[in-house]
Order: sequence, then C-alpha cells, then structure tokens
Amino acid sequence: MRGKLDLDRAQVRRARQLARRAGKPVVDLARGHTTVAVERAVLRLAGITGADPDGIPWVNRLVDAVAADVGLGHGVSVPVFHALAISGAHDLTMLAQKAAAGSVRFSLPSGTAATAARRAARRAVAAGIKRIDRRRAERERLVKRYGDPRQRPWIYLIVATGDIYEDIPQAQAAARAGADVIAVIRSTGQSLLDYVPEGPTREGFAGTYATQENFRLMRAALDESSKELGRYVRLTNYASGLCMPEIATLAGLERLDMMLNDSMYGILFRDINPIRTFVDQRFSRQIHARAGIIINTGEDNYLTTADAVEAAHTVTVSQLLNEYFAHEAGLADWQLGLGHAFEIDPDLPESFRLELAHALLARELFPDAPLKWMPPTRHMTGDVFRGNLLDGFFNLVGTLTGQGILLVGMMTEAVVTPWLSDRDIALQNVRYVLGACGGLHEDFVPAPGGFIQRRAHHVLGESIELLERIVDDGLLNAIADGTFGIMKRPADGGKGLSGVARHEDDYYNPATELLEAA
Amino acid sequence: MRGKLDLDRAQVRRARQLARRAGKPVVDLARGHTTVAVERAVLRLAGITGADPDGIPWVNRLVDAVAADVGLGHGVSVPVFHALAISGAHDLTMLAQKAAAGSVRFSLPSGTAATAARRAARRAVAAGIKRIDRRRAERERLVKRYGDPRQRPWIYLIVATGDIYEDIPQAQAAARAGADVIAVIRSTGQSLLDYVPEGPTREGFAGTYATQENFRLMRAALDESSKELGRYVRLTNYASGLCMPEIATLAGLERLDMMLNDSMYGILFRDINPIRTFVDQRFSRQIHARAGIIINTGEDNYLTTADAVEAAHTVTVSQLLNEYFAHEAGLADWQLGLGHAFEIDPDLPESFRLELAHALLARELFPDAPLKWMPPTRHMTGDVFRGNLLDGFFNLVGTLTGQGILLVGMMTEAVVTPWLSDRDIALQNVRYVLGACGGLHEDFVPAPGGFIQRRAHHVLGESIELLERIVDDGLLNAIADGTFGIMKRPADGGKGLSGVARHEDDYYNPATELLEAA
Amino acid sequence: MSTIVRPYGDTTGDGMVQLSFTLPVPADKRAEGAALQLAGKMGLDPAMVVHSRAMGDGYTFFVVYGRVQHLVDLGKVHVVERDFPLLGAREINTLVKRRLRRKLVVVGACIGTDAHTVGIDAILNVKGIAGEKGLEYYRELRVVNLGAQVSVPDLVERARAEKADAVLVSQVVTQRDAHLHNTREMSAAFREALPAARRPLLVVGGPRFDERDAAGLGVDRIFGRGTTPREVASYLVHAVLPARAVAA
Amino acid sequence: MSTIVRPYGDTTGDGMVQLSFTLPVPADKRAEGAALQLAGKMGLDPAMVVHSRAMGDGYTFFVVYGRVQHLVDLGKVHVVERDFPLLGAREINTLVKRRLRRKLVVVGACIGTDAHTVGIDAILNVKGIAGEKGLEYYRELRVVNLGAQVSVPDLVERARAEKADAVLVSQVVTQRDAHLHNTREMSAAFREALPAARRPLLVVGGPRFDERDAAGLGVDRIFGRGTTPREVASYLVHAVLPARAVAA
Ligand code: B12
Ligand code: B12
Ligand SMILES: Cc1ncc(COP(=O)(O)O)c(C=O)c1O
Ligand SMILES: Cc1ncc(COP(=O)(O)O)c(C=O)c1O
Repeated sequence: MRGKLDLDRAQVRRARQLARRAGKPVVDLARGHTTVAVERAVLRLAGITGADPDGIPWVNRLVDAVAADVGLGHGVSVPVFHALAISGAHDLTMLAQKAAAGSVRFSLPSGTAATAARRAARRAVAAGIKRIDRRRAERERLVKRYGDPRQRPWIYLIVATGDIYEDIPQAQAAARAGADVIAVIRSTGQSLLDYVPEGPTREGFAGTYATQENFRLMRAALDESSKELGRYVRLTNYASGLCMPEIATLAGLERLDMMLNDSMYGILFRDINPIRTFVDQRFSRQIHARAGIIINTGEDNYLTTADAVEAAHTVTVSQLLNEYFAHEAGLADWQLGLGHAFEIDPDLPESFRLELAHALLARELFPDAPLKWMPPTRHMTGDVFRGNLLDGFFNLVGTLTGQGILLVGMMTEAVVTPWLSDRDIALQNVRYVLGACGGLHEDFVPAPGGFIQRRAHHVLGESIELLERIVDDGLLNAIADGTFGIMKRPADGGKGLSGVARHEDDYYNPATELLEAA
Repeated sequence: MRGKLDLDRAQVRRARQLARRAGKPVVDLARGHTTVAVERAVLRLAGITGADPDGIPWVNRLVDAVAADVGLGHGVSVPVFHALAISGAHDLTMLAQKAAAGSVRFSLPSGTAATAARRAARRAVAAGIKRIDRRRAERERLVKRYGDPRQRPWIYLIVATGDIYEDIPQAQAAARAGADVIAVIRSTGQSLLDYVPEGPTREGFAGTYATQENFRLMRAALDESSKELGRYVRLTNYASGLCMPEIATLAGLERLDMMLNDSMYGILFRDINPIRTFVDQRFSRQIHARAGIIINTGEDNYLTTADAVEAAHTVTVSQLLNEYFAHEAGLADWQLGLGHAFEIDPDLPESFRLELAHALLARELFPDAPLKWMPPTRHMTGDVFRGNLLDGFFNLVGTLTGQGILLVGMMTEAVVTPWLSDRDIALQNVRYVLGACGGLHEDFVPAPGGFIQRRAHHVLGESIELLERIVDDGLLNAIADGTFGIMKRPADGGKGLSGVARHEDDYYNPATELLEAA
Repeated sequence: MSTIVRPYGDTTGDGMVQLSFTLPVPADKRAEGAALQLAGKMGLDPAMVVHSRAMGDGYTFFVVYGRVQHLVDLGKVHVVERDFPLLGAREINTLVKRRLRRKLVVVGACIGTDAHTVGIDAILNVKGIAGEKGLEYYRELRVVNLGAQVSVPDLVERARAEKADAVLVSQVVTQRDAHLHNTREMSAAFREALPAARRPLLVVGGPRFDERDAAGLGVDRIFGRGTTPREVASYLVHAVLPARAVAA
Repeated sequence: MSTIVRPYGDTTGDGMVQLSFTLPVPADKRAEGAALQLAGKMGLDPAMVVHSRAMGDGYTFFVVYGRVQHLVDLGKVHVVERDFPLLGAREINTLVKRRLRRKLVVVGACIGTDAHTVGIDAILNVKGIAGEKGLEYYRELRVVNLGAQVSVPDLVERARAEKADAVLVSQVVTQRDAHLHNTREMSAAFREALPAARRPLLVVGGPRFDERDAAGLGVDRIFGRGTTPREVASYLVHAVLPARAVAA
C-alpha cells in the first residue's frame, strides 16, 4: 500500500542509504574507543555494587584506580579480574575498597594470567547479562499475563517530584487514571554527574535521581499497579548524560521497559563531548537491544530551540540517523521510539495541517517503529486554558496519524513540573480525544497533491539535501555547525572528553563480545 | 456534486415534501387567526410608541381597549383608525391615552367610513414598512462599506449582563476581539411578558430586556465598532415569547441583523400555546423576510432535554419544518440560520464522528442556508479546563463541515453567564481552530460507506419515518406527544391562548396585506 | 492522623493553587502589581503571575499560581451530612403507608422566571436520573409537578389546595443571586400564608446552592449538584413522617 | 478616578474570581466543605464549588468560583517601574564609547544545573527576540556567553578574568525554589570574592522571578517574563555608566 502521503519509494530508499553513509564513520569511531562509563557499565554487569561513604560508587573508584595505573585503553576487565585473582578480594566491591585504600595496584597480565583474567571477566559479565535476559523474560511473562494497553498510542506520563516517595503514589495514581507508561524525570543536574548516585533519593530538582534503588522501587510499585489494573504498566527513565551505558545496564537489571536514549541529545543539550557520546551510545544501545527495552529518541528537543517549520527536516534526518545507529547496535524496529513533536507556532495559518504532514511523514517513513509523539512545549504559555486546548489538538494528531507512544501534554507546561491534577486533566483530555475520534483516521485522507502531501514531500526533499551535505562534510562537522537545534558543538569540546580512550590493540571488553555474539 | 455524504436525492426530496405536508395545516391555521401581539405589531408599524406611567406600552392599552369593545377578530386597524379619525386625537399614542382614560370607545365602521379607516391604516402601516425598508437598505450600504467577515463561519458571541450599559462595552470588546455577531441575551422572564418593556434597562436576570431603546443603543454602539474595525458587526436578539411579532417589528425598525425565531421553541420551552405561537411566528417571519433579517432557529434546544443521538432525527425534522414555514413566510435561503448543536455525550465512543455526521447532514440538506452551529452545553460541567477542550472540538466540527454561524462556546457554560474573560478565552479558541485547521476540510473525506455516511443516512431515514407519522397524526398532536425535546405541549394548553382570535369575515390587517403583496 | 491539610500541587504540604481573574485596569506593570497585591491578600505567598492578557483597553486577565499560606482544618469543616437513612423504594412506600396512612403529597416547581426544569424533572419524573427512578415512581407519593416559571402566589395556592406535605422548588439561574431572592420570597410567602403547623416542608434544590444555607433562606433543606431522587425521597419520609405521623 | 478596584466577572465591582486546587482528602462532602473552608479563608464569599473530582483514593481536585471580598488599592501597588530611559542601539553605543571609553563587558550564564539557555541567548545572541537584536549586536558591548550549567565558582572566576562590568545570570527551573537558592549563592559568592567597588553589576532573569525581590536576593536587578534585549542594554548603560564613568 502506498500510504496517505504517496511518498516516492526511491526517495525513501535514498534517504536511508545516505543516513547509513553519514553514520558509518561515527560507528567506526565508536568501535575504536572506550569510555570510563562503558568500562563502569561492564563492571556493573560483572556484579560490582555500592558506594563509598561520600556516595561515590565503588565502580567509579575502581575504574579511576585502574585508569591511573594502566590507562583505560586496554579496557578495565583484564586488569581488574587479574587483580581480583591475585589480591584475595572476595568480589569486585571489596577489590574497589582495597584499591581506594591504596592496597591494590593494577597491571596488565600476559600469557595464561591474561587468559584467566579474560575468562573470569567474561564469566562474571555473562552472569550479569543473564540477569538481564531473565528480566526480559519476566517482562514478556508479565505482559502476557496482564496484557498490553488496549489502544494505540500508548499513554505516556511524566512524574517529576524529585522525591521517589512522592513519585511512587503519583505514578500509581497516573497508572490507575490510564497511563500505560510512566517516565520518572531526572533531576536537572544528573546528566553531568560522572557517577550514578546510590540508593533511594528525595532531593532532586525538577526530577528524581536515576538510581538502581529508585528503579527497583518504582518498578515494584508499577508491578503492583499492573496486577491491580490487569494491564502491564511500563516504566521509563533516561539513559543519557555522562553515565548513559551504566544507566542502560541498571535499567536492564531492574526491568525498565523504555529508556530515553538519543544519539545526539547529550551533545546538543548537555554539551557533552560528541566522541564520548557516540561511544557511550553504541554500548548503551547494545544493552537495550539485549534487554528488550524500547528506546525513545529526542528529536522533539530540536524544535524547542529551532523553528518547527524551518527545521522540520532536521527531525527527519536525525530520525534516520537514530534508526541507523540503532539497527547497527542490534535494536529491532519495534524498539525504535523515534521522537518528534507538535511544536509549530499555533498562530501560523494551517499549523495543524503542517503538524499532520510532519507526523504522517514520520509514520510512513518508519512504519514499524513505535513513534513517540511529543506535545507542545515551546508555544505553551501560562494561559493554562489555551494550553489544554493545544494539547487536545496534539492528541488529535496522535490518533489521526497512528503514533505509537503519546507523551501526554500538560496545561501547566510553561509553569511547573506537572501537578497531580495536571496529569488528571491531561489524561481526561487524551481519553476524550482517543475515544471520540478513535476511528477518525479512516476519514482523514490528505487531498492528493494537496497541502499535506506537498508539505511532506518537501520536508523529505530537504532531508535528503541535508543528508547529502552531511555525507560530504561529516556528521561531526555538521554537529559543530549547529545543524541540529542550532546548537554548535565542536568534536573536541564539551564535557567528558577526558573519560574517552582509544582502544589499545589488546583492548578487551567481555560485554561487547557477548552482546555482539548474540 | 454529490457531497461528502452521498445522500440519496430522492430521499431528500421526499423529506421536503413530507415537511410541506406536515406544515401546511398549521399555516392554514395561522392564516385564519390573529393574536394580540400581531395586532400590536401592526399598530407599532403604524407609529404608536411610549408607555403609561406603570411601564405598560400604550399599544397594549389600545389593543386591550379595542378587544374589550369589539373583540380582536376583525383586526384592530379599522376600529383604531376609525376612532382616530373621529376622536380628534393627533396620533395613535394620544388615542391610546384617551382610550385608557375611558374617553374613547371603539366600533366597527361600515361603508365609506370603513374604507377611509382602512386606507388610513394602510397608509400609516406602509410608512412603518418603509422605515424597515430604509433600515434594510442602510444595512446593505454599511455591509458594502465595511465588508462582511472574512471567514466562515461567522463568529457569534453572547452578551448577558442584564444591564445594557455593561452590555455595550462588553459587546464592543467582543467585536474588537473578533466577534462578527453579537447576541444580547434576554432576561429570564421576558418571554412570558405580554408586553414589550420600554426604554433602556439595567435590571435583567441572566440577560437584558429586549426594548426598542436597548436595540437602538446597542446597534449604534456596534455601528461605531463596525467603523472602527472595518467590518460590519451584526446584532441579534430574540423574536420569541408572547411578543414575538412586535419584537420582530422593533428589530426591523432598529436594524437588527439576525433574530432567534423558531417555529416551536416558545411552545416547547416556554409553554406558550401552540396556536398563539404559530400565528405569531408567521407574522414575525414575514417581517423578518421584509427586513432582510436572518432568522436563527432553535433545534439545538431539543438536545438539552432529549438525547443527542437518539433524538438526532428530531433536529432534522424540525429544520425541515422550519425551512418550510420560513419559505412560506417569504424568507429566502440565505436568511435561514437553521440551528443544530454539538451535544452528544463526550464519553460516547466515536462521539466526534457522530457529531461530524450530524453536522454534515444538516450542511448537505440545506446547502444554501447559513446554518447556526451551537456549542456543547448539556455535557459541560464545572471543569472549565475540559470545557475549553470540548469547545475546541466543537469549533473543529464547525470548520470541517462548513457551518455558517458559530455560536462561540464558553468554558463556564455550566457555571455562569459568560464573563468578559470567558469570551476572550473562547475567541482565542475559535481563532486557533479556524486558523490552524481552516483548510482541513479538504482532507476530511468520510470513508465511502463508512461510519459517518452510514450514520447520516440512518438519521435521514429516521427523519422521513417521523415525518410520515407527523403527516398522519398532525403536527399539533406530535407536539402534544412530546416528539420534540420530550416536551409534551397540547394544543389547548400553555400561556397566551386568550390572546388568540379567529378571523372574522371582515378581518383586516394592512401589514399582512402589504407584506404578502411584495 | 492530622486534621490539618494544605492544598497539594505535587508534594505534600506545598500549598499550591491556581487562580484566574480579570482586573479593570489596562495591561501594564501596574496591573501585574495589582494582581500580585490581590493574590497576596488572598494568602498566596509567593505568588507568580504566569499569564496576563489585555482585553480591550481597560481590562487585564491574569493567571496566577502560588503557595497559599492558609491551613485547612478538617476538624472544623462544616458540612450538611446526611442525617437520615438512605432507604429503598419499597421501604419508603411501606413507611408512608404504615405511618402516614395516606399518600404523601409533593408539589414541585421551578419558581420565578426560571425555566430550567431538567433538574426538578430528574427528581420528580419516573425517568429519574443516574439510574434512579424519580419520585413519581414511588407508589405512596403523590407528585404534582407544576413545571416552569411558576409564580410564588400560585405555588402557595396550589400547595394549599393539594394539601402538600412537601414543596420542592428548583432554582438554576443564579445571576445576581436570583436563586437566593426567589427562595427567600417563597419561604416568606409560605410563612405568611400558613400557620407553622400546616406549613409544608420546604425543600429547594439546584446546582449552585450552598447546602449549609437552609436556615438563612428559611427552608428546611437544600439539595445541590448531583442530587439523586432516592436521597430526596429518603429525606422526605424522614422529615415528614416522625413529626406528622402522630398528628395524622 | 478611584484607585480601588475589584476583580471583574461581568459587572463592575462583582469581585468574581476562579480558583482551582487539590486537597489531599478523599472526595466526599467533607472534602467539599474543606474546599469551601479554604475558599473562605482566601476571602471568597460566597464561594461555589462548581466541580470536584476524585483523583485516586486520597485526593480531590476542585474548581471554585466566587466573589472575593478583598479590594485592590492601585495606589498601593508596588512595582519595579523602568527608572531609566529606553535607548536605541546607536545611542547606547555612543554613550558607552563617550563615557566609558572602552567596551562594556558583559558575562552571561545559566548557573547551577539549569540548562535552559533559550532565555539568556535571546538576550545575548545577535539573533535576539521579538524583533530586537541581542547584546552581541551592540558594537560597544563585549559579550561573553558561558552557556549552561555553569558553576558559581567558575562564573566568579571568569567574571574576574574578563573584568566584567555586568554579570547576567538566567534561571528558569524554579521547582523547590531552585532559582532563588542559586541566585543567593551567586550573589554571596561575588560579595565574598570581590570588594564592593570592583564587584560587577549583578543581573538575574527568568520567567518566574518576582522583579521586586532584587534586594532580598542580593542582586542589582531582576528581569522577568518577556524581557527584551533593548531593555537590558538600556539598563546596563544606565546602571554601569553614571557611577563608573567618573572612575573610569
Ligand atoms: C438545559 C439548559 C437550558 C434549557 C432548559 C430546558 C429545560 N426544560 O430545563 C434551555 C435551552 C431552555 C435553557 C434556556 C436558558 N438558559 Co439554560 N441551561 C441549560 C444547561 C445547558 C443545563 C441545565 C441542566 O439541565 N442540567 C442538568 C440537571 C439534571 O442538573 P441540575 O439542574 O443541576 O439539577 C440537579 C441538581 O441541581 C438537583 N436539583 C435541581 N433542582 C432541584 C430541585 C429540588 C427540589 C431538588 C431536591 C434537587 C434539585 O438535582 C438535579 C439532579 O441531580 C445549563 C448549563 C449547564 N451545563 O449546566 C444552562 C444554564 C443553566 N442556563 C442558563 C441561562 C442563563 C439560560 C437562559 C436564561 C438564557 C437566556 N437568557 O436565554 C435561558 C432561559 C431559561 C429561563 N428562563 O430560565 C445559565 C444560568 C447562569 C446562571 N448561573 O445564572 C446556564 C448555567 C448556562 C450559562 N452558563 O449561561 N437552558
Ligand atoms: C525549551 C525548554 C527546554 C529545552 C531547553 C533548550 C535550551 N537550550 O534552552 C530542553 C528540551 C533541553 C529542556 C529540558 C528540560 N526542561 Co525545559 N523547558 C523548555 C520550555 C519548553 C521553554 C523554555 C524557553 O525556551 N522559553 C523561551 C524563552 C525565550 O523564555 P524565558 O526563558 O522565559 O526567557 C525570557 C525571560 O524570562 C527573560 N530572561 C530569561 N533569562 C534571563 C536572564 C537575564 C539576565 C535577563 C535579563 C533576562 C532573562 O528574557 C527572556 C526573553 O524574553 C519550558 C516550558 C515553557 N513553555 O516555558 C520548559 C521548562 C522550563 N523545562 C522544565 C524542565 C523541568 C526541564 C527539565 C529539567 C526536565 C527534565 N528533568 O529532564 C529538562 C532539563 C533541563 C535542565 N537541566 O535545566 C520546566 C521547569 C519547571 C520549573 N518551573 O521548575 C518547564 C517550565 C517545563 C515544565 N513545565 O516542566 N527544556
Ligand atoms: C532524548 C533525551 N534524553 C535525555 C533527556 C533528559 O535530560 P537529562 O539527560 O539531562 O536528564 C531528554 C529530555 O527530555 C531527552 O529528550
Ligand atoms: C430559538 C430560541 N428562541 C428564544 C430563545 C430565548 O429564550 P426567551 O425567549 O425566553 O428569551 C432561545 C434560547 O436559547 C432560542 O433558542
């Protein structure tokens, strides 16, 4: 079937080819580097837990100690498991404590010692991956038992009190009120922390820290809700920032179901170094692929800094790149929650038809992906009455164009992080629109050659042009030039570059090995 | 062109024929009767003005005196103009004063005296009709000068403070904010008053009294606004209740542009006697036809007492009857603001598509009428956030189905008569929807044989069945049975029956004569 | 458990509320300051004007968010609790039959110029509301529904003629406190026309009444938003029977 | 003209306002009573609960309409009026050149963990906002935009290094009063690091600040919602030049 937009298949194919060509050099770069975060993720898979009295996780202390002694370029697995073997420490956590106390030093073994260390590392990491596999199987069981949401799009709601113990009842209330997916927003500062905080937390700003314990508490609470409601309620968090690979790992271990995980968000909106990001990205996506986690990409963010009409094609280009990177890392189409958003200035004539054109374009370019449709934010104001109206039309585009995941917009977008009542009002809005207009897509037939088709074709054309330029100049240069979200991020700038190392010849990473073998 | 609903033309023709057959006996009834209100309207055309110290208009005193002396069945024109000739009163107003003082008596002249009285009456009434004609020409001039609204539907806003001096600035503010039509709602009690209050008024409940002076003040204010805005702003009031014909006349004299004027509203919702209503109706519509006034019918009201899905066909039947009565009274299609409303329970699945089906049915049955599309009221609650959302979807139906006049819904529908800010919020809502979705009707193509078409065909079928029953039983019996709005109104019940009289053989009404001659 | 609570935005005790209003002043800094002054007087501290919009030349609309400093003392909440048992139709009929030994007569109307009959019809007509049948459905009640726009003298006259045990009045239009004026006029008329012993039970209802105002309005009971017929019927047997059953 | 006004619903002096909030109590009559109690404390009389809705087991959301009894005294409104002339780009450049005789140095940043740069960029970047160019466009201003998530020590250090005349700080996230804490921390750090005479002018901005709080937060000026670059530039020449032009 040709779809409602009558897209040219040859053009679509060409766009995908260009995205592959634009992304390939970056994948090669990622394959040749590691980062402190990747190495910490590996050790987390291998079983290290806990934090020092200052709250710095032992895994950080351990990786820092290894890096100080032998550098990062060989991977930490071999030196760590070698030290574990010879130090007499019971486990990695104890080893980290000793290292912190200065009573262990790290070195690169050779010969059988090296082989033994590799084998031990691989065994330990395999156990971690096994746990992830079990969590995935558990999810599949629970989904079978309780069932998936009855409708598409899935209803996705944000919780953001900063306090996990306030978040939990709010999340449960939201689930009861109809949410299919709960996202716990992170505290503003977390993405730039180069470690993952520990334990349950109550002091976030505009969001709650992502910690393994918070993940566990919230997943357990939502398991209760799933049981109560007879519908598996999904949990989302953010695999982004300087600890992206570790958080992905913790998500896999605690059976989170979706993760925000964009290939460029950290670069553009957190000023994290591009190389660091791409290396961390690839590893975290391999974990997500294994864990059966759906990723959510962040193209919506571009439209908060760039104009949603002018920059519509940058969203498409980024979706194509995110798709390529995701496939390369082993993710299947059903795991690609590619992002896009309802951010056109509502005062623009025909803005709603433009939104429809953009949303349909994404739908038809990625027919098998559970697209994530994001609500208006930029043009939301303190006029909450108008806000609820705009959110209604956003919901309408969602159902008319068959989006997969609907992030529910809040009338207080411009005012506060969502209140309990905001969510309730927003969910009523969604329910009304999905209920009243659920079948309307049958009657929505963009006029052949009309405004909507023309707009979609135009955006696809612009996307191809932009991809051609990126293929010529290189993606890193395009990012440096402000192509996405008007944010200029040179490849040698940004935070976290010091945590990147080029692979030495003997670089060894049992996790990558296992994940890529699958 | 076949329209979006693919209606069966033969069915549509049949529906119209049935409506004519159902309405005809009632028209015959109206042609054979007069009422106090019709006679007062005639005298108002003939120039009587003013009220006694208790506020009772002289025209009431005069008609009552005539009725007391010679009855109503001959019409008041001849006895009045005969008395005027022999009493030495300067004008009708003075005559009324004398009559009230008991110093004049009325009789039925014969021979040349009768001929002279008729001629005098006809001359006086003709002068009144001439004034109406001048007002119509004036409107046409002003519309030419300032222009019609740039968009369809026209935006229709209600003002209802109860105080004409608060109404005026509010109406002007509304016009500035985008209203094309201003309706001044009437005080709750007025429809049951058997006289028209005089002068400017400040003490209405939930509306402002309809008086000639209030009409004049508001029209003058809106003329100012029209000039300021470069767009002719229309004014609406209510030709309904016990004084319907007089108010229609005053509207013609003061250049109101639209009037609420339904053939059955007074019967059903004010418990006014059916015969009284149909007689008053016919006369008032003849005036409206002459004055170039657009009438607004009240089918929307049925859906506040009956269920909007179950009773959808009663709206269609009533529209067909209103159309027949209107044509019979001389109104042209462009003057038929037939009413219908967005009143389906929003919790009903596919409610929005049902609304679309009903609204399109009306559109395609009456392609040349400026349909009046009424907002949700019954299912509005104190949840004003949800209210604004529903109003947005109501607006969307309005633009998708090409409605002529959009009565703007208010988020506070269930709470208060509109506040200044409610109107502003509501107008922003309208502007957003019409601006963002103005061209969307091109892409709205009900699936052939799909939900919307099937629903429309079904309602048309039910309408034909109901019309057949009405033709068999008689319209008055149907009304007595609660066919419309579940209100049961027997032909011999209700208010105002005592003001109805059967025509005597010599009944004379110069106004009808002049209006029907045209 | 503490009986002191505060409004809840997203954290226990945060006290957050939303507020909107119009001030009759042109939109400028002074207007925003005026809005903050009002919010302050209402107890918002801090208060944020998150939206302001000029309406015409002389008016400005505001949306304000903020923390309200007042505490809500649940212990001091004054409500009209249902102080009678909620009965089924059968019980009600039996009670009337046994204790009144005749039908209980109910006269209903919308008074004044109010023509909103849907509410009183929901209480009186067989059809009822919210799945409950209306009072006409109760075999032992005799219901006389006078409909809309009934004048107070007509109502009193008819109540007397029908020997009404209870008069049920609906008032929906509230602009300029029409519902309060009409109710007061009605109760005064009954007081004037009939000695206390023969006066029917006076009940008013409508979506905007405050149920706590019965005494002030001179009526026996007020029913608000979302009332159901069974509540009313139960109240009637409770209020009419004990006192009068003896006399009857 | 009277300087006393009241909120306006649809009639002068009616005092009508709209209010919504959640109470952490189950939805029942007591909850409605609690809502009315709060509305009463806020000065609404009469108050009508026009909507209530249970959210989960323990919370109820209310919409309340009513007449607020407070008066707004326009004479006592406290606003931060613009107490400096609004200048054009050319005038500003000329003034700086003539009176400062060097470029005026502006250092800007989002501090703390706040990463919302759109607002400060709107003020600083050439592109500007609302049709006005940003400060970078002014030839005689030297703008150093440090971007997002700048720590306070880094900001102080950089301001010192650049010999900043003015430091412009943006704060958008307000949950738990983050913006107030960060601003206080920032102003304290500058006070500690530099003697009063060498301390740059401290300016903060963001959509949720109350412009009247400058003194309390230890800064020289606050700019709120909808600020434009020209206002800021005009303020800078006004506040930096007179005092310092002499010293320079
Ligand atoms: C339906 C309706 C109409 C219909 C009425 C049909 C009819 N036969 O009743 C029509 C279209 C005719 C109409 C006309 C007008 N209406 Co009207 N109408 C409404 C509407 C949409 C719904 C009311 C309703 O039926 N609610 C459903 C019933 C079941 O609820 P209820 O009345 O609250 O009753 C329940 C309880 O309150 C209680 N109850 C009520 N009465 C009693 C009595 C007793 C004894 C007891 C025990 C309990 C009880 O029990 C009921 C069941 O739970 C409301 C808006 C809204 N959404 O609320 C406006 C509304 C009530 N109307 C309004 C107005 C102003 C008018 C007009 C005056 C406008 C005009 N100037 O032309 C006219 C004239 C009417 C008049 N003279 O009174 C205003 C009133 C504003 C105010 N607060 O003062 C409203 C709020 C709309 C608005 N925002 O402007 N209206
Ligand atoms: C765009 C945006 C983003 C973008 C930011 C991109 C960027 N590079 O800036 C992205 C998508 C990255 C983002 C992320 C987040 N955001 Co955000 N975001 C917004 C949004 C939609 C618009 C803000 C904006 O750009 N406004 C336009 C500018 C021009 O206006 P302005 O900032 O008010 O600036 C004007 C004036 O205030 C003033 N001004 C501002 N600063 C200064 C400084 C000086 C010196 C002067 C003189 C004047 C001045 O002048 C400006 C021009 O007039 C708002 C919602 C909304 N509609 O307001 C949420 C919002 C600000 N974000 C919010 C949140 C919570 C976040 C997150 C923390 C969520 C999370 N936990 O993941 C993240 C993390 C960000 C972080 N660490 O700070 C909340 C803040 C809630 C609160 N009140 O505390 C909001 C209100 C949304 C919400 N309701 O939840 N966000
Ligand atoms: C793709 C993506 N990742 C991450 C985040 C969250 O930001 P942070 O990593 O700062 O928590 C967002 C915010 O919306 C996002 O869109
Ligand atoms: C057709 C029609 N006529 C009249 C009215 C107004 O009622 P009244 O005549 O009581 O002023 C309405 C109310 O909406 C109406 O729809």
